[in-house]
Amino acid sequence: VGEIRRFLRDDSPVKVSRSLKETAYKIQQTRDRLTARLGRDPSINEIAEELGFGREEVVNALEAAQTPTSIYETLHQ
Amino acid sequence: MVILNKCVLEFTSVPENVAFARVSVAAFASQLDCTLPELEEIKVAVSEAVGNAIIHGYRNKADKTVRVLATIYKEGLEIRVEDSGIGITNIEMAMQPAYSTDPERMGLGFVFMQSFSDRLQVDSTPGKGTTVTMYKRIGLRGAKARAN
Amino acid sequence: MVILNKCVLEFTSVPENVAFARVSVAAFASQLDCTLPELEEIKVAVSEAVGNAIIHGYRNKADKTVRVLATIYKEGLEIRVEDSGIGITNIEMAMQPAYSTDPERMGLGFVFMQSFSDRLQVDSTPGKGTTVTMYKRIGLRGAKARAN
Ligand SMILES: Nc1ncnc2c1ncn2[C@@H]1O[C@H](COP(=O)(O)OP(=O)(O)O)[C@@H](O)[C@H]1O
Ligand SMILES: Nc1ncnc2c1ncn2[C@@H]1O[C@H](COP(=O)(O)OP(=O)(O)O)[C@@H](O)[C@H]1O
Ligand SMILES: [Mg+2]
Ligand SMILES: [Mg+2]
Repeated sequence: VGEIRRFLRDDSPVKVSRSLKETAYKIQQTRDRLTARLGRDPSINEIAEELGFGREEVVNALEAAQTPTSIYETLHQ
Repeated sequence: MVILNKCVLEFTSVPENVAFARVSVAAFASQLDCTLPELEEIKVAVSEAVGNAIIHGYRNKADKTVRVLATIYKEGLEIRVEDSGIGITNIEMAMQPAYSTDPERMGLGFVFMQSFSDRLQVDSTPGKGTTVTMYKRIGLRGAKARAN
Repeated sequence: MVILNKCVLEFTSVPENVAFARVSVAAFASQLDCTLPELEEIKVAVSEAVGNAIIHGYRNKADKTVRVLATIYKEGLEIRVEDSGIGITNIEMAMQPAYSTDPERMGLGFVFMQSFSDRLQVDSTPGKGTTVTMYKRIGLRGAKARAN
């Protein structure tokens, strides 16, 4: 089922959770790049589009990277 | 079973809220010290159940309400998704792999919910609505498990 | 004002749920095309209000329920946090910067909520509970703004 799922779901969060911290870092980089390009702070939507993630997943990754006591942290040490 | 924590989400039946429900339930469930693959399965199961409520239950009408209840027990997680939509006449048939009332769709939603759940229950009354209840054993790990 | 989307969260009054409420409201609010700093402000405001409901409203009793309502309007976001706890006798005094009934605390919660909100309203009845309502204008940008 896992296999099928990966093929079927275009909005699969699997890519994001592979390393949420890495994703959070990418989000910050993308934000900086877009700020330079647009001359203003980009919206979450713009960041999500640029990265090819859902915006809720952007929120999720940022929170995970911020919360040191969360599951995410312990799994990526 | 001992309830450790409980939440209810209630939201408008618009497709944008599928992702909202998925992330919210995952944030709630992450208190259970589940693994990332488990968290992924939770997200998929929630997406499928909430998507069904909106697409099938409410036939994409945007002014309805979907309810999601998540309960953390010492031994696992229960997720319940409720709609007050059209209901399902033949539940057994609906749950068959590849069965869909919509020729455009793949009919795999219940397959994913089943593969996630240790126990999956579907209650439905035509014209009244549908409740999908999924239970998954998820053990406590690390600090939390030691504290227990 | 036109309501575009609405959600309600209801959860047990345990400190773990502060993070759950924060992520959920932020995920919901992300539909509004806000910026990351705006999202941070939303998270802080939700954390402070929900934390107050649990710590002060319910005096850390873990068997109570906190309710959070979030509404997306075309022009902005409203967040309402409700408890049925002890209530606030003197709201004006409670909202003063650095005022706290707990000498261990900093008394800055309302300052953060105020700085986030374009409009902040606190309703409270001693013995009945407290409702904090925050409204923030968040304009549509980019693709969504062009589509409107
Ligand atoms: N909440 C619901 N309300 C009404 N009908 C539903 C609901 N959930 C599922 N169904 C019915 O069950 C069928 C199978 O669902 P599912 O396995 O998710 O496949 P799909 O969504 O691709 O059709 C749907 O086509 C629909 O007819
Ligand atoms: N939901 C609530 N129920 C009861 N009292 C509250 C509530 N929220 C705030 N208060 C009161 O207002 C005071 C100031 O709140 P706040 O600015 O958040 O500071 P702090 O939480 O650090 O005390 C609190 O000390 C408490 O007495
Ligand atoms: Mg389906
Ligand atoms: Mg406070």
